[in-house]
Amino acid sequence: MGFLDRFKGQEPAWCPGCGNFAILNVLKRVFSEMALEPSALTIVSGIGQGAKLPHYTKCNTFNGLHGRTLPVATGIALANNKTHVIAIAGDGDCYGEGGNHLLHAMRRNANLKLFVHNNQVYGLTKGQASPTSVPEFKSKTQPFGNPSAPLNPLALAIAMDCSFVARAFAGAHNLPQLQDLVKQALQHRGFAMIDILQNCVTFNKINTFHWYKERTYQLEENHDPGDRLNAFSRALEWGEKIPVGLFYRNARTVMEDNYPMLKEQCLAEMEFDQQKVLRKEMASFF
Amino acid sequence: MGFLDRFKGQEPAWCPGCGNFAILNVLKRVFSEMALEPSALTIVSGIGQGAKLPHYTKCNTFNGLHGRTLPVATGIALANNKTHVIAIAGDGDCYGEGGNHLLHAMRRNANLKLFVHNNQVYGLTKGQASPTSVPEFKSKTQPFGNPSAPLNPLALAIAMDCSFVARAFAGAHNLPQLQDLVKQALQHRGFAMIDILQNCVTFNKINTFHWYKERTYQLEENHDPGDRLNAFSRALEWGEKIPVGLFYRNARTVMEDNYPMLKEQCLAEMEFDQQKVLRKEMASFF
Amino acid sequence: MDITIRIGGEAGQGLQFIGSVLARAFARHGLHVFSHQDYMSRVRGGHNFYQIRVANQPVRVSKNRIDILLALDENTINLHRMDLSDDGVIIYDAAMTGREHDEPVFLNIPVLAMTEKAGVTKLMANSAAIGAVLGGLDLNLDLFPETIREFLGNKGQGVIASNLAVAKDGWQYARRNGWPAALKFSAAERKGLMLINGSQAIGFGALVSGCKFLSAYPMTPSTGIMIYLASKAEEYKIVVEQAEDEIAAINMALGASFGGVRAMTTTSGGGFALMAEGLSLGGMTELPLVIAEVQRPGPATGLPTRTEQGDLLFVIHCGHGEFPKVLFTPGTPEQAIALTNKAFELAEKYQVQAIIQSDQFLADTEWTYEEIDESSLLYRDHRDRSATVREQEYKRFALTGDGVSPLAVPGFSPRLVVVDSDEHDEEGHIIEDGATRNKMVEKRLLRKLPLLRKEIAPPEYYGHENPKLLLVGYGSTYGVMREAVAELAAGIAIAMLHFSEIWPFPDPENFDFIDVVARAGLAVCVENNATGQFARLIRGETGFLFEASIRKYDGRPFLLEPFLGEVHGLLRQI
Amino acid sequence: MDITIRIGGEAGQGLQFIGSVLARAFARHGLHVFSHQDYMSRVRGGHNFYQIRVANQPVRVSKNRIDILLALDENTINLHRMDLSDDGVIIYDAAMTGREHDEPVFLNIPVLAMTEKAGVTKLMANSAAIGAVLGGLDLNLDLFPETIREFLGNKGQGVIASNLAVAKDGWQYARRNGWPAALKFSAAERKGLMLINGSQAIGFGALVSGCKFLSAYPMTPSTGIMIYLASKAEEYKIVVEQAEDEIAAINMALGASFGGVRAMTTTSGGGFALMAEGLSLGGMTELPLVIAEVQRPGPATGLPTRTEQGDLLFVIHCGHGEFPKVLFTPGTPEQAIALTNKAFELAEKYQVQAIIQSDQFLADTEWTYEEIDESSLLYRDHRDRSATVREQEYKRFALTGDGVSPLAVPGFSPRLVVVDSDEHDEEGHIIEDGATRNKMVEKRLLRKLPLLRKEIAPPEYYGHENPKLLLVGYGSTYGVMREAVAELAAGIAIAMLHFSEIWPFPDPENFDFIDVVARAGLAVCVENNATGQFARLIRGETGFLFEASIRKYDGRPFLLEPFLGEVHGLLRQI
Ligand SMILES: Cc1ncc(C[n+]2csc(CCOP(=O)(O)OP(=O)(O)O)c2C)c(N)n1
Ligand SMILES: Cc1ncc(C[n+]2csc(CCOP(=O)(O)OP(=O)(O)O)c2C)c(N)n1
Ligand code: SF4
Ligand code: SF4
Ligand SMILES: [Mg+2]
Ligand SMILES: [Mg+2]
Repeated sequence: MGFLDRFKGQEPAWCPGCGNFAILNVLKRVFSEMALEPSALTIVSGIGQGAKLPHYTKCNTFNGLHGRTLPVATGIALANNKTHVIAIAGDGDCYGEGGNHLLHAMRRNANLKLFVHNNQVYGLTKGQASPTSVPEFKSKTQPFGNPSAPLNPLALAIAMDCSFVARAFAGAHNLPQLQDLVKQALQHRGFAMIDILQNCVTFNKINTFHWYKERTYQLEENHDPGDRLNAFSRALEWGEKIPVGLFYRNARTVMEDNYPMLKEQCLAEMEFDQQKVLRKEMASFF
Repeated sequence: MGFLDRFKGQEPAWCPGCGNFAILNVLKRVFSEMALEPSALTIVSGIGQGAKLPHYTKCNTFNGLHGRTLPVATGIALANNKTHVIAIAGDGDCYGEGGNHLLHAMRRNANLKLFVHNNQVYGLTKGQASPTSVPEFKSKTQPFGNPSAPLNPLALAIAMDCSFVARAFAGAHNLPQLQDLVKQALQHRGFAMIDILQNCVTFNKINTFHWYKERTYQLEENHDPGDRLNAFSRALEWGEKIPVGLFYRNARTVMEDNYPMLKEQCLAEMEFDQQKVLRKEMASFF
Repeated sequence: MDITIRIGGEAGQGLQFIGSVLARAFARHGLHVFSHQDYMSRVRGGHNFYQIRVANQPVRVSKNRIDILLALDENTINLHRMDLSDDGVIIYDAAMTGREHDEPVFLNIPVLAMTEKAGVTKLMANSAAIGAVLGGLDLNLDLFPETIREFLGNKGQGVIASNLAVAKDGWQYARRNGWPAALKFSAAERKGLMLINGSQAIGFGALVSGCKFLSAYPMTPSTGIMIYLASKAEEYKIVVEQAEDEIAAINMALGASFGGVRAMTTTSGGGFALMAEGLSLGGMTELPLVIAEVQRPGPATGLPTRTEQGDLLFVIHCGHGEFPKVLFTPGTPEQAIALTNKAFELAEKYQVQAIIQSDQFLADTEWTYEEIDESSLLYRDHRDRSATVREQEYKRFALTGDGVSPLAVPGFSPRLVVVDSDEHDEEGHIIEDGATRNKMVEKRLLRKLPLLRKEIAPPEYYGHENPKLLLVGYGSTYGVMREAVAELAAGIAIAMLHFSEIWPFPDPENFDFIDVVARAGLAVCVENNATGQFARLIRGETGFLFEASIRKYDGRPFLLEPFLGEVHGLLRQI
Repeated sequence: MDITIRIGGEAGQGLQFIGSVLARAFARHGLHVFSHQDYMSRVRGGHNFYQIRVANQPVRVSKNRIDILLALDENTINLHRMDLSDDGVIIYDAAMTGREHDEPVFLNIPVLAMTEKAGVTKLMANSAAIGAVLGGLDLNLDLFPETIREFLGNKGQGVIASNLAVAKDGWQYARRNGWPAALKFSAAERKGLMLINGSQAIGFGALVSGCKFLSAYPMTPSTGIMIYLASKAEEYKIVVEQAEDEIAAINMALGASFGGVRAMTTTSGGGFALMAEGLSLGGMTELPLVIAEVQRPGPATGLPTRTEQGDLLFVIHCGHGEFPKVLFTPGTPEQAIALTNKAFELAEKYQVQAIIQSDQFLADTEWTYEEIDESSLLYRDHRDRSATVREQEYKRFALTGDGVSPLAVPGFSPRLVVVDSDEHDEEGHIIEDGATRNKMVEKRLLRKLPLLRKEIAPPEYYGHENPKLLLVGYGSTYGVMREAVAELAAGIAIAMLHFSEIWPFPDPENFDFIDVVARAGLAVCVENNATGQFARLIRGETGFLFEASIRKYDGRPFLLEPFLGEVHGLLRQI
């Protein structure tokens, strides 16, 4: 049975030509290449177009609130280590509504992966500016263009010392590279972020498929993801040329390891003996 | 009448020896050196020890909710440009509860100043870890130390291309320099952030006055605040030696300038002619 | 004449365009319109429809029975055919739907072919369809160009001309090819009518109330208000700022209000939930603020593009601690304009937060009016902007008889404006003693409450004085209750009681509506939710316990016929 | 014997230490204790006090009249002297307060001198003071060392010894220097009692209910629960994670619950407001969650370290859209333990959110018990952890008769657990059709409601069967109502009705408490707020309208004597 069947989900409600299809296919391919069972995957998402993804494949799913993907994923990772925990978010979801959680998820470095479907626009709500929209992006709610400067997710992640920081473009020629990054992320122990440039054919007429295609290029073979400063300088490249690939990686302690009680077993596996607790703790109040 | 009288407020409720006293005095001094009237100042703060500051001087004051300092300040700046708008926040206030607002305030670059009283602890709530607490910081809620890596506010601000990024230490030998930075910030048009290291004598027994005193040193005379990459690398210095001073500055467009309607007058000054609006707009529905 | 047109197809096929142009055209022809929309939370594909009821007399609700089905795909025909009236017609283009139908009810109009013939883009087929409907209904195309210009914006003359060309083609085709004679409007001279939907009404209400600042985070179905004000921002000098989240939105708006301008924020249930703490901050700082909460079915994300009245009790009781607030629940665009204006007036007069609660149904329904009464629309600047006062002469929270303290604007005078989220003294500085706390609670809450209550108008009564059946409701159920009463009045003694000013709960002093409800043969509480929140509110405020109710919680609005069915069911029980 | 001790001074002088050690020592001596705390939102300076009522019989409320005033500064003497009973005594150290008093009520105990003599740090003067009080009351120091060890923790033998030394010194001094004879306890043999405060009770309740995960953001007065569980985290393998904000706190807890463990979050009103959207998410995903909301006076920041019952209606109606929830309002630590356990049981059994509402007063008051009934404390794992089931055999939201669908744990079997904040089908995938929506609303809401209501115990009744005066209240007013009834029972027919299980509102089926209230000569609604929220709730749920109420909203708890005064006032009116 091919991966497309094993990981077949609901019929996607995306627009024809949407970059999300490519991302969905890459994920399915990686899952099957890694021979993962659907039950060994938990995908957490928020609200947005990209966030519908878990319904379009097969996995444990927590499709939560707009912007709250990461706290939910963190709670799952701390309670239950039996599955790969993947967070799927949009640029509005994760850099807008959920910005604070992103900062602190990077600090925690829990063992979960964040894939951001960054189309530089609010797709589901019909085309308002997102935190990554360019200044000249005009919309019904931004008639004068985006009054705020676009956020640079990679520079931010590197500044936060995120333990795995990558960018990809969900475009034909780039898919093998996206696939490779997703696999590396899943194999990385700790918090991994991939900012995935994804075209929105309906609402983003500036950063189109071709706009990305013309600009994106692969980081050099010899780029050293261990060099934080250099990674930061490469993260600042955005314009005529946009580098994609693994910018930065480190081996920081994973949050779960800072909790002594998580050493042997995950919380969800633990037995609970009420009598034992009662006997000892009731006495402590006397 | 000396500045201490002109800007005298309520009796501070801080602990004797708290670093907040130094910050308060520096602000009063700058206000009077700049010959500002209390009514020409608006200080917005959240909830925390540092956030009590506006009550301890004389100024227009919006002492709002924990973590919500920056949106309030932004609303004031957009509505009314008749006063200097200063936001006072704690490290928990601004990097914890209010982290998302910090990101987006930096993107907006509205004309307001943020002074963070960073004591690397939650003071008012009696000593829990803050986003800047060191890993070995233990407390009643962090019995195993801080499980999350400390946040580096300067690296973050530089990654967000914040238009004025500085660090100071509220310690005796450093006060002239803090004073100078505060003055520069008030003269800078745009969003300025000063992360002020402030000792908490009661709850932070690790990062004490002397801990800061021994480590902080002034950035070199020839440090170029225009060099973003270099500023970032200096921001990563934290340990035996901690640089203080103006790390980074740029001349990005100020948000107010992206709003055509704010060119001549501020909103609060505008007249409103209901009849005019009624006549024209009612017709537009026919 | 009273004709219902349903336009169905996939998201992205342009039925929004067809529907709005038709509704606008009808209004300009002086015909009354009621339209509503049913769409999925997706941008392309799926199935959406736009329904327009057009008549010679005012109409206030949608019907289930349709006379004209304009099908942009085969799916639409399958889904909606059963709702077609006996002398109805199904308009489609076999080239578009991919299937030919030869039963008499079908009218195949080759709109795609028309665009080819005219050598214009396929998109313009929608204009041909519009032309066909207008032609069939015997309405001319004189107003067509200026109407589509509004929707196509700065597309230039050429585009307008081509659209007009294909529209003419469709117009003639429909007239020549057996359009049902029953579905025509007499060519009488009529005065053009005003057409407005619920979102525009709240936006317009804010505009004419001097709103200068809107900070909001986009959320369906509230975004329309933000879009309306953004479209007026440059001309009327309004700042419309998209916040990073709803918490920022309400805190920014409070900042702007502190700064001295009339401010507003808009959202739906989930976003409103995030504003709960900010609401409480507004209560403590006594800053005027207007909030529009446009409901959709919950809990959580629920059904993002559909309708429900599920947030009533949440909104009334929202915010920790105790502070006064105002809640309005308009049932029509006309009420929405007046109540948004009243919200701004009361918010500033009493320095409280005034909330306008709407829902997706009201937000998207278009209504027509001959005119709207402007006389009731107030604008009084209650802020103290005087520049002359001395610093010592001002206390932000001065204890006054009515609990309202002068609200000065920072930077306009030597006065210092100090507000604090902590309990505070008259100057606005933190305090902890019980005596001052008591004074402040009395000032900000206990003194203002009765005054606010006096400002609240009683519910609207319509129908028989001694009704055998009384429909009681609030908000967007206005239209269906009103038409049900009109519809059944001939047969039985029926009436309706509609609440659009709901909190503080109206004082029965002038109009004893409680007695009215108690005296009615059977009082029926009508709500678009599952738990009967309004009935619970009424019991809490009046002690009256409803014995009967009509509820709906499938995310859809009440339609006339099924609603009449429920009423008849209840009548049989009496 | 019934003695009230008030210890006053500045924040940071150590009255917390003195108070808690004394309370603990009394309990160990088999004496009943009731203590409460009054402190400012600052870390040093200002004025705080810690009040302990110690008696031979159970005590449940604080008094206004005090017998022993232990003054750490002169300010304390000025502020509290007027509350001293006739045969009371004021203990102080002139060297500390800086002023000598020679009136007979003063007893100057040179605790600072004692530390000097012993050559130990001034801090230990507090132990000398503790010793003095114990000595004066005729209680030995046998239990002193182990008691202070708990508070001084791993400070080592030396420190304990020195503290004991100065304590002995104080002990003797008080006995030798004219301690009032009236203020002594008989040397009877007594069994040690359990001492516990409201925060510990909720924390302990969670611990014995198998809570494995707590995510919270610190907020006074809720932080004590987090601290209690953090102190047990390592031993009982609980993850206590400080979230970046309250939104993260509730979403993390829901994530952990989805992950398969019993989870909890704790906060106060402002933080709870931020959780409103998450609450609604819990409602839609049907995930078990327990929330402790510990109230303080609002609105906004209000009085952060003080007490109020101002969030009742907000919490009951919190969250957009409609979903079931449970609300408990314990009045004592004993109830708090039992109800926290019941909250975990019901949350998991019905897959809903159960909220325990407390307040600063209950959180900080210490009570003593001879023992607490363990038999009622349940632990049933309602999750389906079976590993054998096949993928096809599971639907997260299977439509069942009682509306409760099996809750599987992800990764434990081939089953896929799918939850969605959007409306969904049985498998958990997004849907938009009305029919499925109706089924899901009926499953998750309408079917569960009556079952939940059956689980709710009726209110507790205490006092005369046919009361002339009936006190009705909920939550932390338990103690004051209960003692008022005891006090006045001799004089008049009086009783109390206390609600600790409040939502869903109890069914009067088994115990017709509505009739009880209606039949009472005068029913008085007692609440620690300004607007009478509980009275409004009662009217909404039962139709009963209270004619009399006792309310308090200055941020302080009810004290016995002033409360009795209010009751007498009402009696005169009858
Ligand atoms: C609390 C809340 N606020 C607002 C919304 C409305 N909303 C849904 S998706 C979305 C933004 C979508 O943009 P993005 O996250 O970039 O996802 P995309 O659709 O572009 O993939 C918004 C504002 C919501 N569902 N919840
Ligand atoms: C919504 C909300 N959550 C929590 C709190 C409780 N609280 C008050 S101040 C504070 C943190 C104080 O730390 P910081 O911001 O660093 O200020 P500091 O006291 O250290 O100066 C917290 C958690 C609150 N007031 N509001
Ligand atoms: S709107 Fe944009 S992001 Fe959404 S589905 Fe369509 S193309 Fe994709
Ligand atoms: S607790 Fe720390 S921060 Fe707060 S006043 Fe005391 S010393 Fe300053
Ligand atoms: Mg997007
Ligand atoms: Mg701090």
